[in-house]
Amino acid sequence: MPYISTTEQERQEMLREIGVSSFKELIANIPEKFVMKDKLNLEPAFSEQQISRKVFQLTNTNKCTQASDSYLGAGVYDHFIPAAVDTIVSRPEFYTAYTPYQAEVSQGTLQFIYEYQTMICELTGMEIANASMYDGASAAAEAILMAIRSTRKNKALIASTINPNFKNVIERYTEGLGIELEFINSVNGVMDIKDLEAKVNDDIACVLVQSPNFFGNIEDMFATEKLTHQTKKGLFIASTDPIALAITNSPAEYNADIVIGEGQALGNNINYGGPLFGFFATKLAMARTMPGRLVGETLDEAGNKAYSLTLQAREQHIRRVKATSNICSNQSLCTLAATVYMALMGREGIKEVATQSITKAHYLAQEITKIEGFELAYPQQTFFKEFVVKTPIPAEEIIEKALNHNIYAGVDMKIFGYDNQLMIAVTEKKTKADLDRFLAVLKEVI
Amino acid sequence: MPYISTTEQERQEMLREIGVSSFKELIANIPEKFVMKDKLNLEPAFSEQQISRKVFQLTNTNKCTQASDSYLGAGVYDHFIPAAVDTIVSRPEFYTAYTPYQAEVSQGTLQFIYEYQTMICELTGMEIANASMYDGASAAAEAILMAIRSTRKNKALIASTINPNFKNVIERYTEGLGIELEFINSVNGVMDIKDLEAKVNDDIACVLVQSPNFFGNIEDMFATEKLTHQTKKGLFIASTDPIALAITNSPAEYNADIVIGEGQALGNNINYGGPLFGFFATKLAMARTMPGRLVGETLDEAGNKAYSLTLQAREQHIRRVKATSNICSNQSLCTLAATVYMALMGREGIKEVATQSITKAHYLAQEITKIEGFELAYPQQTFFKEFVVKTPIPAEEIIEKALNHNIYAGVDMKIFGYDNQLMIAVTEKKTKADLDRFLAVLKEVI
Amino acid sequence: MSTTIFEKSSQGRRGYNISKNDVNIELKDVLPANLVRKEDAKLPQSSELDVMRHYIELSSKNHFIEKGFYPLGSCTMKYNPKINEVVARQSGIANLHPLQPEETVQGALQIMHELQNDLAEISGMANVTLQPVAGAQGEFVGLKIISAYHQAKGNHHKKVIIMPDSAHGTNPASCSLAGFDVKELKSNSQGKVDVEELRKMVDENTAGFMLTNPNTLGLFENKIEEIAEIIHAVDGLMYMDGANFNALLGIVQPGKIGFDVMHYNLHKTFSTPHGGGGPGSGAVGVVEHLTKFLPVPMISKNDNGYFLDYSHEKTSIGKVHTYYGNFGINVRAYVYIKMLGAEGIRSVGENAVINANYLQAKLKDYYNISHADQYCMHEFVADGTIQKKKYGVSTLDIAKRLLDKGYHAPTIYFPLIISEAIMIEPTETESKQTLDKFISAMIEIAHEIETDPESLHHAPFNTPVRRVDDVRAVKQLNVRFPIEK
Amino acid sequence: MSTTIFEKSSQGRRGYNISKNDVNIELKDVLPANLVRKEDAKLPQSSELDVMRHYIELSSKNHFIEKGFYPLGSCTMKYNPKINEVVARQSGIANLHPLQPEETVQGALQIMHELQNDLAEISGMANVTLQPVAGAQGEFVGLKIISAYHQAKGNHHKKVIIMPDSAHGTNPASCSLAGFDVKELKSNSQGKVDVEELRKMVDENTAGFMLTNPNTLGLFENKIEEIAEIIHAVDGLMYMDGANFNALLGIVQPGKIGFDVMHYNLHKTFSTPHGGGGPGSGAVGVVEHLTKFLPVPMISKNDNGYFLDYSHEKTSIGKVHTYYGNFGINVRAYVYIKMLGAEGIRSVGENAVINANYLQAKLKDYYNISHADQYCMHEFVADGTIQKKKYGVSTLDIAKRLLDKGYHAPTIYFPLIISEAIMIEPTETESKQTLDKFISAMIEIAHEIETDPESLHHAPFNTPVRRVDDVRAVKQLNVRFPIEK
Ligand SMILES: Cc1ncc(COP(=O)(O)O)c(C=O)c1O
Ligand SMILES: Cc1ncc(COP(=O)(O)O)c(C=O)c1O
Repeated sequence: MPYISTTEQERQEMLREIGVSSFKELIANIPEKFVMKDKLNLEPAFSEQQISRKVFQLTNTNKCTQASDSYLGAGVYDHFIPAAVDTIVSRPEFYTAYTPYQAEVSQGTLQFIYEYQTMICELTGMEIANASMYDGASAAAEAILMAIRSTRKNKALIASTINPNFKNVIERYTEGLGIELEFINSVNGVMDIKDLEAKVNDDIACVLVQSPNFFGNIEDMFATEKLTHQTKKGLFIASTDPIALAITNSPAEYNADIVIGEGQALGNNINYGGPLFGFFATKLAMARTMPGRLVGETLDEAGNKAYSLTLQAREQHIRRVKATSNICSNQSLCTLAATVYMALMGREGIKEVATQSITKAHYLAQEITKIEGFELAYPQQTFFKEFVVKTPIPAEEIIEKALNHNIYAGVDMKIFGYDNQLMIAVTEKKTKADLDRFLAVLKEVI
Repeated sequence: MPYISTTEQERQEMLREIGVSSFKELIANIPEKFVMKDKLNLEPAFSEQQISRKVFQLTNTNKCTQASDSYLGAGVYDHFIPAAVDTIVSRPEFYTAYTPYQAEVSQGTLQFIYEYQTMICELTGMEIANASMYDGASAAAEAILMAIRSTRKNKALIASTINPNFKNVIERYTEGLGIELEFINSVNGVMDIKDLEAKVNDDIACVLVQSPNFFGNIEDMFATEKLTHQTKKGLFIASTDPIALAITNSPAEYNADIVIGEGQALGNNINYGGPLFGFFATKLAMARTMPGRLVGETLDEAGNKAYSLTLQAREQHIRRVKATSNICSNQSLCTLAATVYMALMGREGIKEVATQSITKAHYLAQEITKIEGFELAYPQQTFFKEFVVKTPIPAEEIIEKALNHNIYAGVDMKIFGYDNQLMIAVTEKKTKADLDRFLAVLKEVI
Repeated sequence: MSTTIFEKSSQGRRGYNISKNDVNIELKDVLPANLVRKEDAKLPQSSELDVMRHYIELSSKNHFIEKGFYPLGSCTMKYNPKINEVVARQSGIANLHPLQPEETVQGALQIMHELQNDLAEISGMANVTLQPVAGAQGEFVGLKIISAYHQAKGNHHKKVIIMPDSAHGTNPASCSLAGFDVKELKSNSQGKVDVEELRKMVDENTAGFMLTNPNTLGLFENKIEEIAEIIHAVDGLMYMDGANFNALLGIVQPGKIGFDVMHYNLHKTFSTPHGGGGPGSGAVGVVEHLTKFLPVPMISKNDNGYFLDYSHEKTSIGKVHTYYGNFGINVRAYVYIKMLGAEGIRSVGENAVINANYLQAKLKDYYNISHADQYCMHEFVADGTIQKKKYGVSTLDIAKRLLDKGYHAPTIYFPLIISEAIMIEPTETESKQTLDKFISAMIEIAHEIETDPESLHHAPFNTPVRRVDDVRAVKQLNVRFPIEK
Repeated sequence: MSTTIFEKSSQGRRGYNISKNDVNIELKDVLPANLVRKEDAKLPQSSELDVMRHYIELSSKNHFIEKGFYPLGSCTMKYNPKINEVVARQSGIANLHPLQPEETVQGALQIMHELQNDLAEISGMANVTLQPVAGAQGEFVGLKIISAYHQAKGNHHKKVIIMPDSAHGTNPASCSLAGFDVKELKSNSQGKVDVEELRKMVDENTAGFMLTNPNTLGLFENKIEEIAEIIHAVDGLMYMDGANFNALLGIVQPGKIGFDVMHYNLHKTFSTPHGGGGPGSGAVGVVEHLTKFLPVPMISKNDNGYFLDYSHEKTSIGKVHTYYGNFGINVRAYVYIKMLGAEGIRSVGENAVINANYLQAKLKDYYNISHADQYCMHEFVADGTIQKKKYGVSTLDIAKRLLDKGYHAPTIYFPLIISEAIMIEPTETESKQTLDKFISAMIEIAHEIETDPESLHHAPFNTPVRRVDDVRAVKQLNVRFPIEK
């Protein structure tokens, strides 16, 4: 049998040492009728070659984004990943290790998490960041739960311009806990500040706003902060894009209390939507109400610097029903990719990625609107790397036709309730030639 | 600049410490007119993304054998390579190390070479194997040179049934050294033993025979041995396929003196024909006349087992003009792949690979001959995994038409001087369904 | 300790090589000054070589499966076949966007569909969702399904989940998150569910029973039929925490022995790597009548091929992930199951159990094992009570000493019901030779404790760092490097 | 020392999982009994996990570029960019058969064609063959071309290649293999070619002059014009050993300063990995009039695309490789050159030279450097003569002590003309920080020698094994593990 090290002879020896004559005796304790009589109904075992071949053939029928020109985003972005990232991430030293509970033989994992936490603090301007959440959506949900916990209030205001999938997950995580969610209307593709002003009051635990929001538009975080912090204890939760943070206001500048977001854009493949990972940062004063793992620097018995998991008393394995979250395994290896990515990009590189993304997105937007029938859905707004256009024919048709040119034209906003709208994401990977070709195809297909 | 660690500021600091004010001063010694004035005429620098994309696009125009069904062989074979092989070979610990001259920090490389040498000894039945040659062809040439050296005779007999590319390389390596090569005729796809008998005499340094030979046929190595060793000092050099060795006579059984061959089939990709690697084994008594590197077991200062390069006095860096070869860098990493492959396959697995290759090849051969117009070129012979068929139309046409079905039908023997002949290689990777589909296509295209 | 990447930074050094911007637009024309970040994020500046050296150096400080034995109970640290990685890293898997038109991702959907079915078959469940990304999220989804079931019937009072006191911490925590109250049931003297106590505890408010089986002592809950009857009698549902499913592979199907919902830890049972703490995958299986509550989308198939199926959206508990869960991880489990087939799957279960019993048999003379009178399943819980009492050497000391001998420590101090617990799970991928060496190491430590107990308090001695002070880590909280410029 | 994979073998264990044979043919029916092997090759029997653990453990005992500085003179141990590896391991590169129809391998041929051209441009040569797989084979090809040139003119007496006494061992060895006699020229007091002595040595039998430039002392042979004149005057050809070409990148084109033939070490200058001793690539460039002698096939382009060009077969020296050389390695060099472009290439040359001079400047007060009065190029040769004389500490001792400090040793005892030679080449990929630390380590060692010379004889102390007895390795030759069953 593949991957079973024991040989038949060793198996017999072991049974003998255990003192039984057959495997059956070992499970005599299991009621007879529950022990399977028949073989499982599975396909016959594949050899290594057969399964490689099968998946190779299956995925050859996938038209992957590497072989095409993709403008799909909606929270999952195709930024360039240097080859060095995968070289590190695919080391068995990292990917076959468990959670670093035994610090003395886990310094590799612990130190990279400490570095990751530091980098997230730098990007967000926050004082403390955890080791990761499952994805941006669950990070958003956990941020709200944390706000509820620490303010002891049970209402959350949420901008309706956040990623609709985040909204779904937030609802899942908060329902049945006596938590009230209220959504702030949107106007012109951004949150309606007036509506926020109307809804904000001392009962709220928090206001959650995403910027750049789902449509790619940058929200007025300064105004939001003011309104939020005018309430008694209300916390301001910012959901954001880590790449955008390189050049746009840091959440520290607008005094957010908790900052979360989807981290995939930092060095992780798009992987058909998963694994993703959520980053989660806040102020030091709130450390003890945070969900998720944390790594801290400390000393070893010899007085040398060392790292270990810390503030574990918040966590499920110690706090159980009263834990700050049920999270145990998180998305550690994804944060390793992010850490290596940020280390490679560095201070300048990440700004370059952000700058190219925004300027290329604007070039495309500007040129698209020159095509008869296309216009920006939210021309008043400043957007980052993603934007919505109104289309002269149903977006679905454009998408279908562009596909014949091996282009994924973008997200059909119909699935989110907007007819004749296409949402287009542009990263630094696009060349002007790509964009011009896309423009030509758009002209052709309408 | 990519891959240059020094920043501009550090560069200036360093120039200052050296005591010059500019780089130019450092090369003042180079005649002015030889220092380039103009920039090199190269394409503008590619970013990492641009070059990945370019090569991805170029190689997408390659129809690789993974995406097709290939029957090409002729010395380079597509056996299955377990994923674990590449996982090891792509560790920087192995591939970014230099030749293990500093034994104390090269035990990883040294030990795997020692293990490789042992495995090659096991496969060939020989007593000593070197760390590798460039490829099977140069190994063959070096074997002849070694025979010449150790017998102090200067004539080599060579079966004309060897790989024609080996023949070319042997000629390159022996010309201008006063060495005479004589070729033994072939008959029915194997060496003509009678011709060998006629040509063999006390003047010869060696007889070199390949089995399975270029056409895939197994030669009579026992008879060859007898005739060779009847001469005074004449050495018997066997060139062979390492996979075939798993189930066919070991060279020890037929008392070869030197055994060489192409090792690629052991866990290495076909890589458009390179890197390949030559294995080289012989009897202990001849160790000091061997070319190539050798690793030996020894002790360290603390009395623990350790490995180091040994018998270096044979080599170019010590012996210079009188070295047993000019080889310095060899194909070390390829032998690592081979070592891991052999470790995974083990005693049973390698026999299974060989058995499946020979039986599947025979199934195909048997069925092909049932197609009108096809017949085996050498029906009298026992072949291993490769065989030649006579074709009813030019092989070139068959190859071209099969390609439309995404099949590489085999090698057109015309390039080696045989019209209307196709040489077909079959490995264990083929399924009966593959072979049947190939047969159907063959029927269709003629 | 290695210096941090921040300390290795040098102003102006570059580790990236990205294309020049070839569109003619200035940042200032598209990003108004008030939106521009005031001060750079001070990420380190390193060359690619710096970065590679740094993280490779860090990697050398980890224990990992391919370095040595990892007998971490409850975690099933089995070997992760290399082919899984190769297949999952292919561009056709790694570079698919979740919103690509379905006709362009048929291969991906087929893989998910087949995996759903295979997991269902292996567990005897009717249907499976691949959306939860970890065991704990699987629990959450399972509990949401239980909740949805009761809500659908209007049984709003069913708010209590019962679980044994040996339950894993995520179980109660997930209950809280899902809005349930938890009642803990004391295990009986055999380490199992006390059926009579359970009977007393159950009432009309009981929403369900959450059980790990084999339980966290590594023992099969053989009264499972009775237990299920008790729970089902009050219309409660039976939840199985499948963290220990490795023991049952091909031997027992949870769906056939009374469980209604279960989660799988694909990163335990189905060989996907742990990644130093994720990403894993916590798929959830349910019996037929709960299928309609599964998260959207499911992966289904019709005449046009595979598709993301939202048809049960109205009854579904909704989504717990931005997209479809950890697809990249699920692919690895898919490859693994396909390579094993029915016989391979069964063989995993059997050998996992044999390996554990072999260790138990060989260690019971040296360490107390409360339930050594029973055969265990895939793991067992020894403890350090004797060593603690006689020599003052704790389980923590024993664990740390094992690190010195090249082993990862077993899971310690869990389950909470065994004091000084040492929970050992060998998995089926380890050979007898490895087990024998581990046995010797454990015996050696037992002897060391008798001869020099004091030194054990200072173990480990040969690890990259010495014993780490985690109290200080809490008291002098330092969770980020202070970057100066 | 790790036990060998053979000692870990267990009868019947399997590390492979290959498909079942599905053709209905028995081995005995296709392989007559007399051809069947009598006794199995006793390869080890291991699980995949065993194999992974074993070779990963071995890997941890190596020094390698991404672990630390590798100042190995003459070897140009620069960083190997990761993108090279990723690109070269793609299926479209790795899974091409050399006899596929040309129309199916246009991409591969284009890569080779462009690389030929780029190497020619960088070196100022007219044409390049990629066929030789290592530097030494490049020398052999170059020498064969020189031979072919003379043969073609009927100058059969031209049998002598002259080279400096500082030449690398492969140079004379390759001459022997190519049928030339070697005359060694003593270097002058500046470590360079003694032009007057050369003039005397040259005669009508001189086939050519083989020179490493910068030479193996790291010094540019500035009399190159005169040298070339002398050699060309007798119709000899100028061969450049390009092992040190890194120093000249973008600065000097060998083809423009009098050289007629040169080989490149792509595994040195062009960042392809050394692989623990290969595979490398030893491409050869020639000036226009020697093009017709290059090995077949060349890669050419016509209206139909790229093709394997055998058109000069009659004049060609023929083939030295079974197929087209180390294609997989050449792809890596291709990627590297494309990423650098003209400015990057020049920058490599400049920074390699600056790094070397910086080290020389900082070390010359501590170690003797015979030619420290000159600026070096990419490397320089220090020596341990002072330490040897004063304290009895040899260069070998110094080298071994460096291993303790986390560095690979420099190249030692080469070139032969410097006693106790310590040849140091930093390459451009190392940062000032790394160089500064190395300088400190060298200075530390100089101090250690003064204070405790004896201990140096026993270095290294912290490496995976202690100083290895290579005399014993020769005397008690053990080159294979004795497998018993
Ligand atoms: C019994 C048990 N249940 C649940 C979990 C939680 O799984 P995860 O870490 O994937 O969330 C674990 C993990 O250790 C476990 O052992
Ligand atoms: C100066 C010089 N020439 C030639 C060679 C031989 O190159 P290879 O090892 O690639 O055969 C070397 C390698 O060390 C060298 O340093």
